[in-house]
Amino acid sequence: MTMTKAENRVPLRVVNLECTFPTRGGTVQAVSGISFEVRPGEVLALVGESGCGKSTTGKAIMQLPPPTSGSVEFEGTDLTSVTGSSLRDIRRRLQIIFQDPISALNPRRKIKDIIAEGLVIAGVPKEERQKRVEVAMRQVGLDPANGERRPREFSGGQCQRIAIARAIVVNPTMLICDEPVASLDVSIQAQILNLLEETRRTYDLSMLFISHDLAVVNSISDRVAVMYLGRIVEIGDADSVYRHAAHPYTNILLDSAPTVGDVVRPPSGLELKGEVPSPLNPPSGCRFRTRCPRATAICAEQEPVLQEVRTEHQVACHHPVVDPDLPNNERPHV
Amino acid sequence: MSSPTFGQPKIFSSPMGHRKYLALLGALTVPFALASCGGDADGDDQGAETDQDDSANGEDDASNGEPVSGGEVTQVISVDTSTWDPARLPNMNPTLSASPFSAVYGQLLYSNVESGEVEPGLAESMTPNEDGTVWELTLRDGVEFSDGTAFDAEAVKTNWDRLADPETSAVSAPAAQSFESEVIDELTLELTTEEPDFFLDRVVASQLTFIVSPTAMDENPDVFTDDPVGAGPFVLSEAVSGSHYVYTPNENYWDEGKPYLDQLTIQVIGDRQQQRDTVSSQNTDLFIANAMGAEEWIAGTDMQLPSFDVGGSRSMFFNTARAPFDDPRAREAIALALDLEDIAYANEPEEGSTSPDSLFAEDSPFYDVDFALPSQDPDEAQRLFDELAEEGSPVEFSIVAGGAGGTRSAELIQSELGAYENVTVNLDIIPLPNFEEQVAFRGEFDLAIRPGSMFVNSPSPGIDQLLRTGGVNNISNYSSDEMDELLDAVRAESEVEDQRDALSEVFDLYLEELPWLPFGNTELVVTHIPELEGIELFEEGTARYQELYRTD
Amino acid sequence: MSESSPLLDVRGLRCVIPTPRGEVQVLSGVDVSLEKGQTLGLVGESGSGKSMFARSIMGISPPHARLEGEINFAGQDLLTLPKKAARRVWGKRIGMVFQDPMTSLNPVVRIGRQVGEAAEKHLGLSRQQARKRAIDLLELVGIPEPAKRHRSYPHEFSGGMRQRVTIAMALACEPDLLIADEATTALDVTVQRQILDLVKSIQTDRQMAMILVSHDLGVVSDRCDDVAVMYAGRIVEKSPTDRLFSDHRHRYTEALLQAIPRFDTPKHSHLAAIEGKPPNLAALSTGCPFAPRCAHEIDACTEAMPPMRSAEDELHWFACANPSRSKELLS
Amino acid sequence: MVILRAVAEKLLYLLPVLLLVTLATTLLIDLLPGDPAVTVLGLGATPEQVERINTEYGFDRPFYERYVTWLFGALTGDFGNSLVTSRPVLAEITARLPVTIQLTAMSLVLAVVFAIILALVAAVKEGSKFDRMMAALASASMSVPPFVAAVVLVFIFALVLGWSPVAGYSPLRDGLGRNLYYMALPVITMAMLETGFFYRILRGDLGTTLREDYILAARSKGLGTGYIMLRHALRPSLFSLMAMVGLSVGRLLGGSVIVEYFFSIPGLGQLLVNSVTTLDIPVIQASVVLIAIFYVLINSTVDVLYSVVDPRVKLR
Repeated sequence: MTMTKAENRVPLRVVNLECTFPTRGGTVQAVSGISFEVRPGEVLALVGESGCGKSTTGKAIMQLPPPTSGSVEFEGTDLTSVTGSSLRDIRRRLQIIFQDPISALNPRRKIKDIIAEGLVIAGVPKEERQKRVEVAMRQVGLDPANGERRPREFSGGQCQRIAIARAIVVNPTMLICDEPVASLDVSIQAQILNLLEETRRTYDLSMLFISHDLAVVNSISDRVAVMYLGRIVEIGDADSVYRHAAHPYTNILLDSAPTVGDVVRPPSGLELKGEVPSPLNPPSGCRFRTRCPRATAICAEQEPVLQEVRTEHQVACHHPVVDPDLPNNERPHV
Repeated sequence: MSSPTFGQPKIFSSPMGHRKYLALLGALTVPFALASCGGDADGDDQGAETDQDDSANGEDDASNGEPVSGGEVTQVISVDTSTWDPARLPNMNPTLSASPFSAVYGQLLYSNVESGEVEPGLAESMTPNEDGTVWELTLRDGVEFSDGTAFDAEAVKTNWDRLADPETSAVSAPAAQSFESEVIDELTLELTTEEPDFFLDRVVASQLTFIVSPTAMDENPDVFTDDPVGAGPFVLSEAVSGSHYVYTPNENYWDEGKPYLDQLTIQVIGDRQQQRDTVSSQNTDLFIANAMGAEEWIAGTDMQLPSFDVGGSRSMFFNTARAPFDDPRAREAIALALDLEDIAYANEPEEGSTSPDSLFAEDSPFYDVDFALPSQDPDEAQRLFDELAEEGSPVEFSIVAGGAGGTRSAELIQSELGAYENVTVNLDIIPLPNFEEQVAFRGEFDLAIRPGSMFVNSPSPGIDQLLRTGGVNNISNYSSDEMDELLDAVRAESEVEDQRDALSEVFDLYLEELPWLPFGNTELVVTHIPELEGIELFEEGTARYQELYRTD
Repeated sequence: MSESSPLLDVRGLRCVIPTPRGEVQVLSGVDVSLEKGQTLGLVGESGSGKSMFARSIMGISPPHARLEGEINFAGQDLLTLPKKAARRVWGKRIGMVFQDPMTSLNPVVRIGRQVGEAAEKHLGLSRQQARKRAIDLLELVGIPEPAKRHRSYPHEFSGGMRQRVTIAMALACEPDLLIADEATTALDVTVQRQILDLVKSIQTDRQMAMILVSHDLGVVSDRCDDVAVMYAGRIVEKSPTDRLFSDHRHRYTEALLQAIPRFDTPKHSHLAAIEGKPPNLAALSTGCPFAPRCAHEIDACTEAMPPMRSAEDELHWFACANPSRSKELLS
Repeated sequence: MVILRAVAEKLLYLLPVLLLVTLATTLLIDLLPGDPAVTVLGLGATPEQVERINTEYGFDRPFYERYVTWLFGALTGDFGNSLVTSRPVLAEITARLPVTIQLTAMSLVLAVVFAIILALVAAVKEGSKFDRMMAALASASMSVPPFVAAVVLVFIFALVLGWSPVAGYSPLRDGLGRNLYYMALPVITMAMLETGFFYRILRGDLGTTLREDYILAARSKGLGTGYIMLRHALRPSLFSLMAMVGLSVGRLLGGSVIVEYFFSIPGLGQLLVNSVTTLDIPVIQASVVLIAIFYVLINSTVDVLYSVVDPRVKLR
């Protein structure tokens, strides 16, 4: 447990994570056996559209609720098998921030108590608690004088600051951010993204950043994993994925993102077909095949596995969009 | 004591608003319904009684013309009959089931509500022999049931035997079992009792008066549910159980030209407020009930309120079978300690009350029989309480009461006795349906306040059953050979004068013993529209339906 | 721009909502004019008044809101027009698509009915004809098997399909103006693109004018002729779309564009966030409402509300006392 | 058919409840104060007579024996005979049941219709004088128990105005007009309280519905207010009301006990009151069970009706 970063221990390793939920209509396969790791000091982004399982993955890592199967290894410990005080200790080092900051905070408690919560559990003495809460509040740009107030008196952006203060006050080593800026206005969004970046640097955190917004992801992450219907379809170095997206779905996603500013890649020209299939009964083979413009017979028969297309860049597709020799701007339309 | 003023005396009301109250009340009043001015003189009256109605009901607006045929009348009663079986009829109380029965079955004999005199009905006469052990019941000639079968001695005997049969579980079984009957001829029955009883005609008039067609009982399975067959003035044409009964004239009725009415409707209204509303809005032609403040009801209407003075009282009973009230001094002490008028007022605060100076109505031949309850004497009461305490048997008891009125009275008794030393009172307020069982059947009480009023208009069975050992109404569990002999003596007298003398001796002993204590009067209330004539009341208020007519 | 009367000409529109804590001026004098077939992008953060503006035009502002100014549509002022006459404009000549397709469709009414009812009312169609029209409209917006699915209820559709239904609903009477109020905000990006493309193509086909209301500059960037930026109940800058992105003058527009993460933003770089938070509309001070958050605030900013002025020509307007000169500086 | 099957299925689930209710009623005899035999025989009851009745009706047997006997009888439609009238209990009840059903149903319909009309009008005029007045009236009507309402209504309509009879009943076979003449006041009495409840719940839900986007969308289509209220606002606002209706059936059945007694209407409620006061155990037992079944049936129907009003609710 006392291993240092120098030993290059992988902070988080997820292997064959599977999450299913029984519903009236049948069993929903929210996450279907995904594996990835977050490296020391790295920000890994999980991107995808609603229902792809990215948030479920984040919660499953936190054991809220525990995954149906697979392992979640945090700093060498399998979270699915630990209980009691060691789980509490791990929880301290692994913190999560949610999308809706206002509802994630107990409205009846003072914010300084909310922030101190993790310290109380860790058994930190009162005076020290106070001090650390003040430091954390300053860190996230909140006036410690406001500690007596309650969440309702704060705006969404400020509540997200409180949530971040609550997370960092216990000196975590890793932060899971589940759509942390999705409900915020553009001007506030930039403030929070800056704060997260600053925090990451200050505390030398690893981060799992879950978001649907590709532009936001681009600004903060080192690597990106693209999810579709419970599976990772493409994972790799962010620049590589953004500039040389190999999976047709990633390409369409990037084409669709409304952006401002210079174009980093030409549109792929791929068009999405149909509707998202039901997670109750996902398609055989490649799950994207029902909507994929490049799908062929093999896609229905054989499930593609993640394969390296470039260094640090894997894709799970029988017909990836790959032409590594061409300059970025000259990739042919398919 | 606590209330400085009391309302108008004379008219009393009982908590009529609740049917359960009435059901109990009715059940309790069964044997008090009889009255007699004694002797055989009144038993064998001549024919129809229509010419007596003015004297019977004390009304001044009657008989200013000949009866007219036609018209419809609605009467409101307060409790549904539920059945047409005389065996199931709890009593003769008009507020219970007797009115619907009387219209369809008629009555063998009627006993006048005020005087207690027995008058002929479907029977022409009922006369005793010299010593009062054998009675002869003579039926009218040519009477038929509405199904055309003969109303004869055999039919009457069949009915009575059925009531006497333990299998029938009839309410009136004790009455039916009190004599042997024998058919002499088609129209004559002979009734034989073991002991002389010059009051047997009251028993018949009260409890054995409804005769059902035996043929119908044999052949018609619905005879007691919705198709009663009797020899009364009306037949039932529509029955909505729980709501109303519609009658049309019986084509076979023996008395030509009667009934006068084309239709009679008897409507059941259980809620007291609604009874009042019905009367004050003149939504009914006739309403008979047994005690309430009806004067207010009819204020501003032209409804009539003839006054009927009936006997009876509201009472409290001592349990003479166990301590402390097995000692007559304890009973006397209570009687002396309390202000009975206060208790009566608490029982029914709307109208106020006086303590009764007689248990009989003014028109009754027994009215002036000496009956003077001891007046309040706190010093003497305290002396008796002290005396009993010294002897080691202090007066400690609980009062069993039910219903609002009973509860109020019990509370007042408790508080009045609180002023005395050496007397301890607890209250035991119980639900009304329980009262009968706990008090009357099991005798588990010290002092019980009986809900509502009881009617008394005859020494027997009225007073008789209150005081005789094992008497149906002897709630006090009072048992005295001396008293039983005195009661036998009353029954054995054939002349009114002698009956009164014998009754005086009963009351003398009663006042010494005080097994129960009357504290308030009771009264029967009748309201009707001015156009309705021919109202005579019998028993506790059944009308002679064949005599009713409208003047408009 | 033709000098004949435009399709929509809003002048000095104010909207005041009384609240227990005083009156809130959610719109403080908005001027907008729109020609037939033109698309206007209306951009702003939450609380800027863009949705209230859209709703004011549609006559669905909150019950106690007080509207002042003029909303001239095809020469008629909707604010002074009798309600009955105005209703012949709403739904018939102006259609509106709402933000959330989950909530803007009645969950218990069949979609065919919801699509067809405006046509039934405004065009005097029979029930049968309205159904026929609804099916046609559903087909137009790309609902598969419309003849069957017009009998479905909203919950039987995915989010994207529902939004197509609401678009069909807004198009029922072939309106001259379509208002899309954050019409794609609740949708996934792939669906968003499909919907925006669909709307654009229909708009082009039918020569319909459109107001595209969004908080997302990216959404309006390549689909509008003009873009208006709103802040605190006012339009602070308005210009042809390409010019707004390349040559904006208002400091708020500038700050907004810098704050947005882009695909060309370097990793882990510091975003130019706008500090502070949007102003409280119930307690606006004199002067530019953006001044307290503005990095280029000068004295003039707080003295009075800077008037709208044109940049180079009549097409580009802004209201800033210390405007950026991005283009001039470059040149 | 789907609906029928759903109701049947719900009833199946409720079988244990019914068993429990019947069991409880069997225990009544031990729980109720008083001895039914003594009550029916009256004051002069002799121990022999009491014993005879107890043997005849099985009151002296242990409760599980009584229960099994009763249950088997009930399953074959034999609920025994009334202690008081000796008539078959089933006949007593079936004679009364239609009256109570009519009273309850009419009250319910009247309350629902009035509540809907008033709530729609008030919701359209949100914040108006009418709206505020209705809110006050609804609270008032909810706080007036039926027996008070009955007295007031009789005073106004029967005594002062003379429009209706004070009490009484006329069966349907004697003509609808006469029947309604008698039923009007009792129905209004029962409906008043419910109207208040229904109004309040519906007005609240309408208020919420009217803030929904789809109402804005409907308004933006230029549709008329009346059309929007009826077509778009009413149905989605009915869910809580429907749940209330199910509950109010229970309240109405309870209220019918008082109202039937007060107005002398020969329904099940009146029968139950009479039976309780006369300790007519067989009748009490059967009535309670019947009311329970009735209640369960209504609530199951309401559950099923959800799927009719709200297409999102799927019948399983």
